[in-house]
Amino acid sequence: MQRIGVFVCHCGSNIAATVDVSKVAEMALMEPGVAHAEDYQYMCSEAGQAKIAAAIQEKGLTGIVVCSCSPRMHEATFRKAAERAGLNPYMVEIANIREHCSWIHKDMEEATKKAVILMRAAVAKVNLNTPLQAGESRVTKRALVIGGGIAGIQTALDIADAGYEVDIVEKTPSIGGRMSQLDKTFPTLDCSACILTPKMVEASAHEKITIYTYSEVEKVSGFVGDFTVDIRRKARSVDMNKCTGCGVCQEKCPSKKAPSEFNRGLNTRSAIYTPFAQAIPNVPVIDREACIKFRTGKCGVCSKVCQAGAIDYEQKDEIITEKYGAIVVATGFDTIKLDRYDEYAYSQSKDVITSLELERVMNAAGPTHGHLERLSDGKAPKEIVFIQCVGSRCADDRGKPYCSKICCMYTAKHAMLIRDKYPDVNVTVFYIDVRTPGKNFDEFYRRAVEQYGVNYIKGQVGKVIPKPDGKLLVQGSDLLDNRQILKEADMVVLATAIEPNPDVRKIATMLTASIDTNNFLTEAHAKLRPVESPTAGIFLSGVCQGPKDIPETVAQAGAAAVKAIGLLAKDKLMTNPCTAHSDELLCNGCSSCENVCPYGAITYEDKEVNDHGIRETRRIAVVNNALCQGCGACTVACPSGAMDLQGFSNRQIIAEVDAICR
Amino acid sequence: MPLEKKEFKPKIVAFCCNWCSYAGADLAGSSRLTYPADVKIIRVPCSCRVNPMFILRAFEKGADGVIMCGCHPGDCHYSTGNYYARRRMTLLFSMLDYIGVESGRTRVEWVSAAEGVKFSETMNSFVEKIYSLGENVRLGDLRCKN
Amino acid sequence: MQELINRAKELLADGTVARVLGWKAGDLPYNPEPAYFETAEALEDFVYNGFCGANLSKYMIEASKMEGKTMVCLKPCDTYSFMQLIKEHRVDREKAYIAGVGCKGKLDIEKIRARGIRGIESIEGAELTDDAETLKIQTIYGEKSLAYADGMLERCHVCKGKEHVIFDEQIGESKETKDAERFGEVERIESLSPEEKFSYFQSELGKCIRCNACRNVCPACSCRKCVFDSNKFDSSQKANVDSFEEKMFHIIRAFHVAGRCTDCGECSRVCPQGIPLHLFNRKFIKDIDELYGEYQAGADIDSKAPLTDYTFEDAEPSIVGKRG
Amino acid sequence: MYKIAKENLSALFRLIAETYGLYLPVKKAGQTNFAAWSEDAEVDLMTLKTVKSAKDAFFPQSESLYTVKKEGKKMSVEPEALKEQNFVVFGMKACDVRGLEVLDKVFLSEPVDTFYAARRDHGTVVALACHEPEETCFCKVFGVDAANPASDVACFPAGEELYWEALTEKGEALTEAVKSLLAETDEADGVSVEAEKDAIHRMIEKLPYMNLSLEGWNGDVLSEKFDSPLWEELYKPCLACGTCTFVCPTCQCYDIKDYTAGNSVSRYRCWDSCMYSDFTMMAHGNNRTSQMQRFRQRFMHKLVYYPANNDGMYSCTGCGRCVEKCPSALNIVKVIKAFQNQGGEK
Repeated sequence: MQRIGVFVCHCGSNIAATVDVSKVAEMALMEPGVAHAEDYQYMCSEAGQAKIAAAIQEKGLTGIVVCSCSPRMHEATFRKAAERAGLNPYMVEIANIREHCSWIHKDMEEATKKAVILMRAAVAKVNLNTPLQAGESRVTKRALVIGGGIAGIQTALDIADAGYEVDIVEKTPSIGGRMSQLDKTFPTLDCSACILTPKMVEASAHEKITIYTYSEVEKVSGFVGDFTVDIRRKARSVDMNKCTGCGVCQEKCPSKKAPSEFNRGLNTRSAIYTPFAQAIPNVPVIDREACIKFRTGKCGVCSKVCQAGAIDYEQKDEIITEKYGAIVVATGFDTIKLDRYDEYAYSQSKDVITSLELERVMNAAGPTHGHLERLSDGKAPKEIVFIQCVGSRCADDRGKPYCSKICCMYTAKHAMLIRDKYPDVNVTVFYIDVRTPGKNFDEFYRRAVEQYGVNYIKGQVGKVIPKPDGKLLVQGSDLLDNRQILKEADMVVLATAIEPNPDVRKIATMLTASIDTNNFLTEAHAKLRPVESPTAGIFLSGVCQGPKDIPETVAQAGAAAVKAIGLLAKDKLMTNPCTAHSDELLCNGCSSCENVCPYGAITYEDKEVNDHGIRETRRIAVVNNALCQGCGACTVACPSGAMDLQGFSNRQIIAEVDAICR
Repeated sequence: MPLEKKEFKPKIVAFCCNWCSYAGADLAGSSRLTYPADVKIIRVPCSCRVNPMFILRAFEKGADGVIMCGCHPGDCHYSTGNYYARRRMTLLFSMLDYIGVESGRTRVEWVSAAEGVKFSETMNSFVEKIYSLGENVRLGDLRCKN
Repeated sequence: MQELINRAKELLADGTVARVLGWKAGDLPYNPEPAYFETAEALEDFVYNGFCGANLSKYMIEASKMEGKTMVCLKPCDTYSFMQLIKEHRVDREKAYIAGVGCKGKLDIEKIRARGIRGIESIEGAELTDDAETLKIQTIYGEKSLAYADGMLERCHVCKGKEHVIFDEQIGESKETKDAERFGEVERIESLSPEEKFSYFQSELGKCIRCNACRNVCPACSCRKCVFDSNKFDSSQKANVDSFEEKMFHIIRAFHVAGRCTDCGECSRVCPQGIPLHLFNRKFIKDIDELYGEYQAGADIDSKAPLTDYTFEDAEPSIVGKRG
Repeated sequence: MYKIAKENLSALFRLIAETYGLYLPVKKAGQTNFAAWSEDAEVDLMTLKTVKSAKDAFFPQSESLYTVKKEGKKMSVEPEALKEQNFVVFGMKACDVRGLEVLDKVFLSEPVDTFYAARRDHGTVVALACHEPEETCFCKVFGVDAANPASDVACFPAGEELYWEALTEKGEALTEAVKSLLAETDEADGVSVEAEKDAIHRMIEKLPYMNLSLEGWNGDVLSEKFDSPLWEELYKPCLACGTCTFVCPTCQCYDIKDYTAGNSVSRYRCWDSCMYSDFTMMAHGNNRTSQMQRFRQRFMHKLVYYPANNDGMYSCTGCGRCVEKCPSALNIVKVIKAFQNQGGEK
């Protein structure tokens, strides 16, 4: 029989205001096995923990129940406290009477009744707890960064600088990401390429960093400290070792009709291409869909002109398998598709463009070589309208419910740059709110309005109508003056909402990292663990976690790196002892459990057993405790109940059910 | 003289996976999103830990409704647990329906750690459903009724 | 039958098998029992007729532990069970010499008794070789007759087909017996109101005496120790104090064999109280077929069982309420 | 002796039920078993053998013994009340009546099983002669007369009448209670009853198991039978289900279990079966580890141990339920015959 102590926390008034805590303690004494019960203001405080320790030692407690906040908050605290007092940490159970009780109920009697039941369930469970010992697992001292944008590059550099090997896997032919597509950056108006390129070079030159471009993560197995990852290196058709990056192949390539991804499809590129001049690696790839050689078998110009003999049409995808201790996701974002925003005439007029497209238009290496011109007729615009929140802060399911965060600032940047370079162009911005919470942000915005005379109108645009003369009629409303506005424009720029890179869903599934309804990766704690995924060993860098601008992304990238470094610095990890185990006398050896185990933790052995005097060799499931993560899928697949989960055993859960239904 | 009717207070067991739904319930709590106290949560590592026997056990011992919450399909912390749970529960619920147990007494809902609102809404609607169904008389051991 | 005996003798004689697992003639016209034969002389008692309904595949779990091979007589439907047992590593294929025996439908003595036929002295027409469509039954109260099909086990009316899915050799001819829809009765129940469903199962399960015949005969229930016999779940065993206990037992039993049950129908055949237990298993089979694609347990060796498999697009449990 | 027209039986049942509890064969979902009578119950006196024997009425499959209740830290024990209401079991057959004699020797000898004793005290058995014995019957082998059940009241169906003869005081009392529905009989009636009995006896002679010999089965042959290699052969088809024991009128083993119902725990007993692997399981394990041993136990008990302890009375009544219900077509007859044949060969 256990000797159980029950400790009821007031949590100041958080619990005590709605739950009669002394009543809970009093009722606890009625429960079988309970030898001690008390309540205290803050159980998690030093003094509270000391009370627990004292009771464990004085009353010889074999298990404790703390009725307090969620176990996700303080289970670890109380386990450690118990351990210091000489009790096995797994003899601690938490009854969550705050988040699941006091905070959501108002009626004291009702809340107290519920708290008593939650306490009973925890007591019933701890009655069946057994001391568990955590095992150890090794840490592979190498990190994987998925995504080679500024977030991934920064994370990789920081980890590498700490002395650990890092691999970057980038889907496109070059690292650089979205930032490489930007012209200038707010609020300083630095040239984006000028500050990014040195980072790219540094990463590629770093002895601890290996970059896999044109590659994708294919499969992930294992767990924190010991992931095994398959990386698919897509066939580049160019030998990376031989290519000198001279660029002749691109020049001579007869197929030049493929839309340029880098320029957002605003112009075309050759079939053999590097996405942009500063690409790293500076090795082209052949787009096999566009290549004449691959489509028809004839051509082969690039091969002929390549003096290095680097062109290899036979190249095949290659799978590399590598082990990692930590994985950082830095998959970034894209702009949303605008097919559900027909009112802005994006698909009808070439002169309606997204802000990211405008970045390319304004960039010297872009489709217009940096000249601001209408894409329809090449004429210089005189009237430009910016529309904010296209798809952001959207109430219906056409767009996104969240604020994309960066649009207000880059629109101010665009407006300012245009007014600066082309003072004769009128710029009007339609906005819902202008949001500028950041260092020097509001000053920046005010400069756009006050110094550059950008016309900001609070109101939404209902429709953009392309007129026969090539002009665009913008129908909007001015909410401050409460009037309808009809405005003729030469160009309309849409501040299109951003969304996580669509590939992130696939990657999250492989990593078993959770994802929210908007496809942003979920952090382990919104405030306290913002760069960690709830899945151990997975860290989040950049916009994959939520909308961010460059400085925030870089800051988070560094934070993710620190968390990864903290993990890689360990030689061993304590494993979760709440793993499955099989009762060899009950096991049928039927393989049901093996078939549902996501970790390959179950194998079978022919084992000699002594079943109440019957000695025979039986096929029996054996769980590898280092691999088992304790999900429990096997315990339900097992018909005989041979498989059980430590810490969440069948009898423990049933005891909780019984206590609740009593 | 009309018989005084005892107020029906249902017993509702909610199995919540540790990674998503339990955290979703925590978020509902910290956001002060209320739902009836009739719901009592049991924390399990994953929805795939929920054995149909637990659900029948709850009914046996007097539960009026049992709900299981897990991570959204595709988001399972253990990658595949909720897929198995989904099949198991679909079949179990179908069987309960087949033997004449009201299908509203059982429910599965996927609630992420970020969906405190959904957790609260789900519990409110489930409890409402159980109130409308009344006491569970078709499953349950009579010895537990008194 | 003689062909089978001759073959058995040959295999025993040439040492291919150490024993034969078949049926031994009973002391009544309808009660042959499963039996092992180790010698040619013993085979004199061998019988194979319409009353050999027992599915011998489960006996192979024990026979797999014996020295040498066992020639086991399996009817077409029994071979599914055997295949499933191989898949679950419960029998050793190498220890079995499978004689796929022909089948023209097996008889159910309870069906014959239900016709009021009692005091049976002899039955003609139950031999496998008989082409007779009619059973002639001599009783101490006079001669009775019955169409063969009317005396058949329920499962034979919805026969999966007369192909052996696994065998070493096939002996004897079969005859198609399927004349009803496999899911007809399940569909009928599904169409009832919840009250009617409940009262139907309440009255059927109310007869259950928790004797465990269904479980112990079931080739899918091959657990060394059933959860209902162990303390792992604190689940009730034997007792039927409250009607809930039977429901719990039969639902969980059906759930544990869901996706593994081949629908061999042994549970219903052996139930002393005549409970149509196959209706539980068949409901799961129907649901699996409809929701996850057609699946026949025991039809092959390498398919993934429906409950250890999934797709992203699987139906949500809420489909149960929606189907109405 | 009295008589009642068969068509008046429902009136009789109604009348009995006014003062007695009444159990009789009732058909539910196609199967006939002893159950409490009610106005809408489908009474079935045509089925010769109920699936389960009538022992349920005196020794229910499950019964609560006491309940422990807990309030706060206080515990209280509430014993289950003993049967106090008089009841009638109508329609038992001679074999089941013999079954009660077997149970009596177990439960009514010291230490007396008070639950069983209370039921026996308050129960009145109205037995029916077996109108049409079946091929699975072999009660005569055990000296049971299917035509003359030894009960409180014996009934003989003949033609449209049911003849009623009280054999004990309890039977007299019941007769008194229902006299309003009974008619006096005359000599002609006596003739028809005798004719019915003769007919039954004639049919019994035709049954296939009539020549079954119990020679060699007694308490003196314990080790000879126990050590016989035949058991190794006989048990093999056994599935270890408990069907034979649960339908048997004499199997009397039970298990005692606890049921936790929230704030109380009830201790109850339920039939157990020697066929089960956890039968007589103790802390150290089980004293019968193989199915062969369990199988042997059942027949040794029926045919050797029980008679050795009970003046030669076998604890089989020849009802034949195990013959009908065994999923593997095993039964006590096959066991007896196997030993008989072996004896012959020797």
